[in-house]
Amino acid sequence: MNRFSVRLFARYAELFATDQLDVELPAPTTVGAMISALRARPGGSALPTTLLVAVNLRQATEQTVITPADEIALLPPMAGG
Amino acid sequence: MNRFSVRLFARYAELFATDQLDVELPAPTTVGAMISALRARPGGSALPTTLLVAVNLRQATEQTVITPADEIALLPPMAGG
Amino acid sequence: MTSFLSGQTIDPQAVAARVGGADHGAVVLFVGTVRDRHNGRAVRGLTYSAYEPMAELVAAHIVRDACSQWPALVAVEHRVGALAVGDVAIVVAVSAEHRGAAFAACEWLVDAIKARVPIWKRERYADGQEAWVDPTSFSAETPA
Amino acid sequence: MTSFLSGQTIDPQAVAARVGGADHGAVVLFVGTVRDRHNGRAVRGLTYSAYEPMAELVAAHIVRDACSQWPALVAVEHRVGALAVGDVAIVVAVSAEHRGAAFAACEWLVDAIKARVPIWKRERYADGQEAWVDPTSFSAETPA
Repeated sequence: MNRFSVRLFARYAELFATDQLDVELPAPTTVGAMISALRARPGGSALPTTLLVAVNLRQATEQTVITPADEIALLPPMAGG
Repeated sequence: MNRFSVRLFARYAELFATDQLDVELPAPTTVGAMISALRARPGGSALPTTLLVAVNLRQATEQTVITPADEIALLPPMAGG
Repeated sequence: MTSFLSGQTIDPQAVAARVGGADHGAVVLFVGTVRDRHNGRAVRGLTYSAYEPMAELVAAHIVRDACSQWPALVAVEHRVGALAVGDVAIVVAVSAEHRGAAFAACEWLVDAIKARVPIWKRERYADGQEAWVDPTSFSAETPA
Repeated sequence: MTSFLSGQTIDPQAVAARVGGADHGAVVLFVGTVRDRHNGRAVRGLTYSAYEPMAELVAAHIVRDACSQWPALVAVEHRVGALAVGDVAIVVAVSAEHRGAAFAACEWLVDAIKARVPIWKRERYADGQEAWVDPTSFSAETPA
């Protein structure tokens, strides 16, 4: 098992009461597996069914492969402007 | 016969070498009759086939009836902005 | 009402300051300036002339028309006189609750002003010639 | 390159000054400000937060994308931090040879920034409550 860090913002940071969450998963893994792990955490059941995830500042899909060196972020619906 | 004054602007003022032209016509008359009289004046043959005329600051048609008291203006194609 | 035609340099920010408000989240500002070329010819500057009382009346009608189509605040100014390249020719400022109305009204206003307000433009070219600009024709430009 | 996010008051004129030129006859400026109400609730202010490095990257991509679609110059700024009603949230300035491209690019840029840049907005209401704004939902606003 390896430690992945996930950055959290706005409403998601509130849900988990932190702006960064560590998740233990076998590496390499996928964004989809990471999301499943997050949903099982306290607060995670309130996440919406569709989630936006960025890997290394770029939008990822559930199939995107991630390693512990990647910068992973869970992004609430954008509300700029 | 009555004297009608026509204001001229931009290229039309150049055509007739004046910014105001007096035309003698029986009153009341129409914008169409006024235009015919203008076409017969020196410089008038260079006027385009379609002419924009304002009567009392509002766009008129060839059928608009005019009297010597009206402010009549011959407007080249607009080129603001 | 502030007049539409201005014989002095137009300050876009001053026009923009005439719109907006706490319930308006969007301001769209259009600034039209004198370009250094037109139809491939190098332009030095131009002179706008207007049938002034009619231009004010038509501009006021256009503004009223825009405000009946969109829930918006509108401010418009158009320069007359001699302008150099880069000088501001026209400013249209629109504010609205949301951006859709502000964009639509601003673009409509610019189009309507160009099409309907009795203003004429005489361009001065780098080669010393001059011509009245006729947007309805490709050939009506008569070198002076 | 000037950064997209700004922690200080944005001056729309300074953003507009970054576009234009002698061959550009049209500048379109969009200024988005904080409204005093949202979905019928009285708003006191709001706080923008961002995933900053990604916001800068996405904004730069959006600007490059706009400049490949339209022959235009573009400048964009977005505020982060605490804003009051009337404060400037976003400024998009576009210049082009002609107004059609400037209007189209400016409206496209505002839409793209709102949809794609990772920025979030927490509103403060007159009744003392607060909520994250979720443009994708009518019900996701959770009072604090």
